[in-house]
Amino acid sequence: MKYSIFSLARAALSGHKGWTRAWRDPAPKSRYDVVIIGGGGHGLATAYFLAREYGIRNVAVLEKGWIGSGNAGRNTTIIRSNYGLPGNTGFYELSMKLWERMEQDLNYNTMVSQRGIINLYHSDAQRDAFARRGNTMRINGIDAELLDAVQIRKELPFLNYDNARFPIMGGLLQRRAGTARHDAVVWGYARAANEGGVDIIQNCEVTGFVRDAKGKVTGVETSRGRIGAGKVGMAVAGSSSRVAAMAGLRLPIESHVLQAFVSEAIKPLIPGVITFGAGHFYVSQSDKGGLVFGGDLDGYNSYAQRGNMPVMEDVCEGGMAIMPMIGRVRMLRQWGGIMDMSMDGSPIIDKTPVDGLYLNAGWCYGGFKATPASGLVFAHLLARDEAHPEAALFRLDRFRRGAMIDEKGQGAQPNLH
Amino acid sequence: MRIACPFCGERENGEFTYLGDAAPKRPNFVVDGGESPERIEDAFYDYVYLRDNLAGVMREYWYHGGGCRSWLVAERNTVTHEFIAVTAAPGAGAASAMRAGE
Amino acid sequence: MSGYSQSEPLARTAPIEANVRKGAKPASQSHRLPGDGIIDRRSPLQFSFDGKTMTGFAGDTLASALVANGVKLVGRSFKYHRPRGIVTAGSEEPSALVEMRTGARREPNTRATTQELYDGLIANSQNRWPSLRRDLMSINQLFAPIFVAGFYYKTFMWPARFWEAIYEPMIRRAAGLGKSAELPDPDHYDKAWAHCDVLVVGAGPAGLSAALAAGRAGSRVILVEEDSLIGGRLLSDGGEIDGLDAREWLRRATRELVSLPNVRIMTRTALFGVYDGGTYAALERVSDNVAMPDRHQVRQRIWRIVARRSVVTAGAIERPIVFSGNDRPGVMMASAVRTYVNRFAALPGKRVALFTNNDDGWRTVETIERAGAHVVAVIDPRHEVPVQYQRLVDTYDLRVLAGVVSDVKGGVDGVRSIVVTNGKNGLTQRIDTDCLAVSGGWNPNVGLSCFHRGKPIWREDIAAFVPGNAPKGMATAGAANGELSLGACLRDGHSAGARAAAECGAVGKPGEASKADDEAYSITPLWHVKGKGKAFVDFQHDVTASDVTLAQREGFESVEHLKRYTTLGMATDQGKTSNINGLAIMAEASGRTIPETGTTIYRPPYAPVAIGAFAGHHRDENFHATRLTPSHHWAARHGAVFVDTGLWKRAQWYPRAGEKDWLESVTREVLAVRNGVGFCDVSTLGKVDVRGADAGAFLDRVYINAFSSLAVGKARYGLMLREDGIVMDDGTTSRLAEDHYFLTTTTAKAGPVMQHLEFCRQVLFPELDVQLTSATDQWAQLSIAGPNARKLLQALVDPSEDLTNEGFPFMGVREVQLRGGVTARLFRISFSGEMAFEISVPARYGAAMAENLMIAGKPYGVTPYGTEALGVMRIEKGHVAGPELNGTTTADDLGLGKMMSKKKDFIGRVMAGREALTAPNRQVVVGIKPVDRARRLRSGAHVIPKGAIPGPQTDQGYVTSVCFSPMLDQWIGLGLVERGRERTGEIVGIHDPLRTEDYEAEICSPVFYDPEGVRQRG
Amino acid sequence: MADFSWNTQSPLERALVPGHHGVTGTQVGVMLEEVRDINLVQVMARRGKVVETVKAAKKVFGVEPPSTPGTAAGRHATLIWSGPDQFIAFSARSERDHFSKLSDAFAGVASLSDQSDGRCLIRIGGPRARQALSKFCSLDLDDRAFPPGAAATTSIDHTATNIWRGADSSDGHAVFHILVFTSFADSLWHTIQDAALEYGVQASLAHTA
Ligand SMILES: Cc1cc2nc3c(=O)[nH]c(=O)nc-3n(C[C@H](O)[C@H](O)[C@H](O)COP(=O)(O)OP(=O)(O)OC[C@H]3O[C@@H](n4cnc5c(N)ncnc54)[C@H](O)[C@@H]3O)c2cc1C
Ligand SMILES: NC(=O)c1ccc[n+]([C@@H]2O[C@H](COP(=O)([O-])OP(=O)(O)OC[C@H]3O[C@@H](n4cnc5c(N)ncnc54)[C@H](O)[C@@H]3O)[C@@H](O)[C@H]2O)c1
Ligand SMILES: Cc1cc2nc3c(=O)[nH]c(=O)nc-3n(C[C@H](O)[C@H](O)[C@H](O)COP(=O)(O)O)c2cc1C
Ligand SMILES: [Zn+2]
Repeated sequence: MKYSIFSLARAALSGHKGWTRAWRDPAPKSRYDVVIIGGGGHGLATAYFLAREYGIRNVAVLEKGWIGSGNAGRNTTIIRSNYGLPGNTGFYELSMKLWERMEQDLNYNTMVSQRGIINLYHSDAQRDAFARRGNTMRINGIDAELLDAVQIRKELPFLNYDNARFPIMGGLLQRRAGTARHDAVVWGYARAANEGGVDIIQNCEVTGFVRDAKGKVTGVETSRGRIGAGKVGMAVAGSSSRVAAMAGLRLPIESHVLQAFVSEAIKPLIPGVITFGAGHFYVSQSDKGGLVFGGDLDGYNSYAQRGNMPVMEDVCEGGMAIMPMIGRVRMLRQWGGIMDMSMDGSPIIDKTPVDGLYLNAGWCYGGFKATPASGLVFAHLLARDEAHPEAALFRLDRFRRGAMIDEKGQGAQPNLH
Repeated sequence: MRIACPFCGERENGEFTYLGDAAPKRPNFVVDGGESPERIEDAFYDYVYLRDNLAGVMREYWYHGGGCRSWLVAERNTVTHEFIAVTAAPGAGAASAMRAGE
Repeated sequence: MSGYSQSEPLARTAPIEANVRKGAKPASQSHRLPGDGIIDRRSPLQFSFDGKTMTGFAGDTLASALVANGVKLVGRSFKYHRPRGIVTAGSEEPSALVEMRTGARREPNTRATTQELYDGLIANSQNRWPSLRRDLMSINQLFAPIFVAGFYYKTFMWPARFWEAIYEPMIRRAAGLGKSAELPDPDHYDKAWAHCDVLVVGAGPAGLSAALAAGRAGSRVILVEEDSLIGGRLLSDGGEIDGLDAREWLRRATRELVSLPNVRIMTRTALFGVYDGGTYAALERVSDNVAMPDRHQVRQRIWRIVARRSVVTAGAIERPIVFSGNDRPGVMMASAVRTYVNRFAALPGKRVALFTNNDDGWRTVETIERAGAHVVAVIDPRHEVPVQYQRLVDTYDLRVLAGVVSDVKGGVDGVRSIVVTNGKNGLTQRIDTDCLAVSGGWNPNVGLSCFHRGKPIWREDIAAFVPGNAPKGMATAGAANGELSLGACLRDGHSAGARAAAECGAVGKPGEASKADDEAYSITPLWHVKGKGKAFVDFQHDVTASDVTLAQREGFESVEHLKRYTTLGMATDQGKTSNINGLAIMAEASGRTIPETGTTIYRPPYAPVAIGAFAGHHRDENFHATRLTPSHHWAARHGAVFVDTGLWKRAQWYPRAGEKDWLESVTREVLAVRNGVGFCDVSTLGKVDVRGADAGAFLDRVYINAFSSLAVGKARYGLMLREDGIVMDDGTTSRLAEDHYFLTTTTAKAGPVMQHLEFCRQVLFPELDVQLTSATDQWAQLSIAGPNARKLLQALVDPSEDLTNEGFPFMGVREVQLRGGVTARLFRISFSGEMAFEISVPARYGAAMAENLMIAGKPYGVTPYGTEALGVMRIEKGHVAGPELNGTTTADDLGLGKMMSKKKDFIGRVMAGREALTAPNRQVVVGIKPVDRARRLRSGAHVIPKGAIPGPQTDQGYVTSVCFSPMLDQWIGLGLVERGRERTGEIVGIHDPLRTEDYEAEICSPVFYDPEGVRQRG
Repeated sequence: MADFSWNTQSPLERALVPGHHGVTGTQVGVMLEEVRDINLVQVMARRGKVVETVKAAKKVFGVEPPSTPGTAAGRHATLIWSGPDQFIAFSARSERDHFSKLSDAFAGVASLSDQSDGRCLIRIGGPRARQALSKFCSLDLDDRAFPPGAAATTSIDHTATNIWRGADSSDGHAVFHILVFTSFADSLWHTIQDAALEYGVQASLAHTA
């Protein structure tokens, strides 16, 4: 059913009785050409692109809970392509371009809102690092502006310029960045993949791999029985190590909890996305009016999907350091997601040493913005057995070779990325 | 989270910093020890990069930097955040210690 | 740092609360009862709501005062802007949200039901325009047929660019309820710690019993209660305990608790979070009950309570029933009706109808009738009057209808009548009423017990969820545990309190539980009365029963999908009154049971908490601590401009009168050093005492170069790698004695390096005898540089000290005596490239040292210089620093590869050898100077081949550090450039699109000045 | 030849304003003092030399250093636990002479590091001291958990400190000592004073005897 204001008006006349499922609820078939594990944004986008771009329609997405129940359902929805290292810049810009046409591609309003992101800087050294990054972006055809103290005041007059512990000196602005309605992205891809013939199977947890005599993966064991597969792609984000372990693989990944917070809904207060450069705080305002904000990882390995108090305090301290007008705004909800933090802070999209098993992992706290491009390049890899040109550096063996993509320069300590 | 430092007692986790899995052991590299550079690099690659990333009880390094400056080895459940035991690293304090892991 | 003087930030706001016009004649309290309530009639208070002045009494909440004044309409809903009134009397309130206070203290979405009244209170309704009564946005209701769940996702897609330009701003303006302040919050907050054995949450009968039992047993008890009074439902429903009237019992219990020194009672304190290891978080509303906090007092305080056990006795929340028109002002929870009448002596309606599916609702009858008002009908779908209430039917000549309320009629001012449908024959009748009291049953307050992802358990007999696997150390009791009778609550609380105390090792006697009747309770679940009209599940977010079934039809069957698709339970009340109804309707629609359908995840905070409270003291300039150097105040007196370096404040430069900009000052400072002598405080460098028999062997393993071979009395530059082969830090380390080294780190990395060294010592190499102590703060360290450095020093040291090249060679270190009897450590090391020393004295002498250097150097025009000049000189000398040590560079990238010893293992050695880290095309450190000498070079500009078109393929590196070099009289810089060392002399393009600059530059040696190092060797 | 004077400067030179701060009332809630002229030596046993270190300490100070968090009053110094197999010997600066032989006494058995200038000592007393402390110190300072003589290393404002409880004041109130890094002292003083303003603060300067 095509969605539009007209179909909506028509449906209203019949009391909205006519709407049907946005995606089917099929029983699993015994075999698929491609099985994707993980019904998050990446898994569903991969299935969508397999069907639409690569003509592979006998595809299943297996999700252990409800689709979007992982990080796709609990992130702070920031999309941007302000990366500085080769490998990242091109890939995230590809993603940005796909965001820009997502609603039309999917016939689903995912509320992509290019409200801009400003990364504040508070020292000359930070300004220089942003200048390097912004120039990289421009060289790669990505929009970027470096704002100085005067310009930043004009853009964000409400920040603390009087008595901030770390003075606000300027910011790196990407106007095309912004936010998108995260759940809608999941539902939009699910609906479009479903239309392309993909089976979306919820409450179906993968519990093991089926392998032939040569070790090739030929299917998966699930809570709903064995399902055969020509190829299996993993897109399980925070569960990457656990699923990989079922195939005997160890990954350069640790799982960490990242929290996010939302305030009560208030009338429009802040324009776009703002990140504090001398503390851990970033914020945007949702369409519903809540300030959606977050900060640093809790810092220790965790699969608990919930956070603790110190980081919440740290984040609010950051907020009150630069934006003391939010003091009386109340925090409404605090939650946590499990990040698959890679050893250099960048993703891995590659074949694995196990024949037939493909890996899409290591998204850290930044994989939401990657959703469309991740789906496209992973579909490419699954369909063609070779890396998409924009994902050519996201190799699993890069750590062995020393070819890390380390934007923050923190090295092999995931909780610092 | 509260961590029971074997020296200081139970403390707020803000006093500690986390390093990660205590299972990987630094390979013993002897100059001209006869091993191929490839193999040594493999061993270090394993040590520096690969992790079991357990969901469940894991042994891990914590540093009581906000307190007694001891490195600790904690057994903690990564699913419930519950600490099962916390002990001192072999070289915390002055007791004669063997090389770690030996 | 100013410390905070309270008067200063407070001055930011006008004295707004005084605006309530004292002269205007306030409305009379038309609905105030003569009865006894818990209000202080001797303390009348004036307040204003939407500009209208009214009065109430001390002890009122804003909501009870509004009820007393006959106000029904208090707000508008989120989506349809439907008129809304007061629904509850507690923190679960979904509808009566107001904007409190004004100006910088304006505070959106405050629940009128928890806001205590104070004299001069100003509140305004929100989410309406132009006025609450005539809200133009209520035309949204006309579009309600279209504005169903999920309509956004299906529309607003065309034309694409209209989303950001038109649709989204429109939606945003319509959404969002209240307006927050747009000025810095003038109030202060703090955070504190508390410790106890047993934490009791909620001071109703169950909580009081628990606290008494644990307190008597001798445990350290903290009892927190979010209300301003303790008592819980006793304050509203009364009853008889131990033969006493409930209020009398309350007084007795309170007296006993207060008499126990081991019990601490905290009112106005809501527990909002349960964290790991027995840490709980609570918010104390210290000053929200007054117009503004007293001087030196905070508005709110967050408590982190560390408790070995907790007993959650947070009560239960009464739930609504979903039927058409159930959101009209005047439709109120039955328990809230009783609270307003009994506790606040305020009458929500004079002709009250009661709609209940359970026995508890029936209590309302007596309350209303005794208050002198009238119950016009009791509608109970169960067809039978509960036996224990049979007598009421006769006493009050009650009209009891077996059926359901199927519609509510009325206007913005609330209910005028209800339509009752007979449960047997389906016939309807209309009953006039001004208040409909509703009870759909009780939901135990399971939230706190589920914050560790526990799942509540369904109990059929009370048709509600009760706590399941609560967090470790937590027990639940009373209504929160599904015990609904007073007697059971008292017993349950007592035994939970006693058990918790025993588990904490208390040996005292917990005494007896107080006794009360176990009133009968039965319920027949009724979730939804099907009918036409809009029947609301989530009042605040306007989620209707048909939204729930629509979501089901579209496949959003999981409760979590339901929540996200319809926003059910996502409002400021987090669905405290709506979630269970919503999931019950979903269960029915999808043919599952309620427990199969399950609840959504419960998350903290239990009730919303101000962001300011979480920050506490750590806001504005107190965000992080500040570190000061020993010469800080001296530098300030000499006019220094300071810069933040991590937590440190460092002198950046010392402007002099007449200098037009920083560059002029910095250039003067550099020239003063290069031509004479200057000094700079470098105390911020990390300093570590490394001692022990194996100190040398230890350093050999952490540095790439050798230190065991360093002679006593000598210093050496060292480079440290991370285990992944990337450079971590650098610095000079001196050997002061056979078993004593003095190691320095960069300012930025002092902490991480110390932690790393301790890791090496305690974990990797525990067999080595080495001890580490941070000495950073012990020493004031000053760098003295310039051709006259030695002359200056000569004047300062004891005449017996030999500072000649022979007596004190380059890289020499030793203790020296200063004139006046102070002993110092002197290091002959140079960062500036000049003949230079670093001198260390105990920190207390730091300021005196600076002053004495001025005195000793006067003949040579000594000049204090800051970090900026330091930076210029290091760039002129090609020394790498932070911008080059950026966490991705190897020793070889920095031109220091030769330092890597081949003779030993050291941290990072093996991984530094990986192919991509040793590839010939890596970006390495070079010098860069613009071809046009007048050009300013900027950091962050990129390097491309001369004449190339900028693009990913031609991007070959970037400029890392720049300065204006007074010696070369032009801007110069360091950069990381592909194959840079092979390209000396090559002209490249500098591409800086951010600053729209493109020009040419020459790649050169990074050492711009005195490449042979003649000057530093003196 | 010019004259050089070596006036010493406290890190609280500016922050400490003697006198009354905050709420004025009949009673001062918190007494806040900087204790100047202190002498501190960090003593860390060498590998395998714990017993010898204890012996040497006993010889010099007449008491064994505490082996768990706590303090021990010895000859010329109080020994304060500061970590496993290490302690701080704290005394008045006037006792410094007694320390000159320290390196001989511990030669080969412990590593010493002079920290007299590395830390600043702040003393907090008065009837509301605990309440003020509870705002920035996460320890349980209740009598049962932290009696006189107790000591701990803990972080305040994200920086490591040593805190110990001395003898109660003559009017029966607990007195807490906090050693903070010199460079943090100014900042921390403000934090402490701000925390105590609502109780009324008397700020003053003291010297070790
Ligand atoms: C608090 C927070 C804030 C964030 N903010 C941002 C942001 O602002 N911008 C941004 O770009 N990124 C952000 N992220 C990161 C982003 O959400 C993730 O990187 C991204 O969602 C990961 O991809 P995904 O959507 O496919 O993962 P998920 O949604 O986690 O999908 C993985 C799915 O796999 C399923 N699964 C796991 N194991 C199995 C199994 N054995 N069998 C079947 N199914 C299984 C899971 O249930 C899950 O649904 C944030 C993350 C968090 C937690
Ligand atoms: N028969 C019934 O249907 C029925 C139903 C519910 C309640 N009741 C009656 O209500 C009473 C229940 O007693 P109780 O003690 O279990 O509950 P209560 O409701 O009397 O007391 C709970 C207290 O906890 C406080 N509270 C809630 N959440 C809090 C938080 N997060 N932080 C701090 N305080 C919080 C509330 O303000 C309240 O004062 C009994 O008298 C019982 O008979 C009866
Ligand atoms: C952008 C964004 C906006 C949100 N807005 C709200 C909100 O207005 N109300 C609310 O209750 N939760 C809101 N949430 C939080 C969700 O309720 C939920 O907590 C989060 O998605 C994580 O899921 P979980 O709590 O079910 O694990 C929001 C989340 C995000 C990512
Ligand atoms: Zn410790």
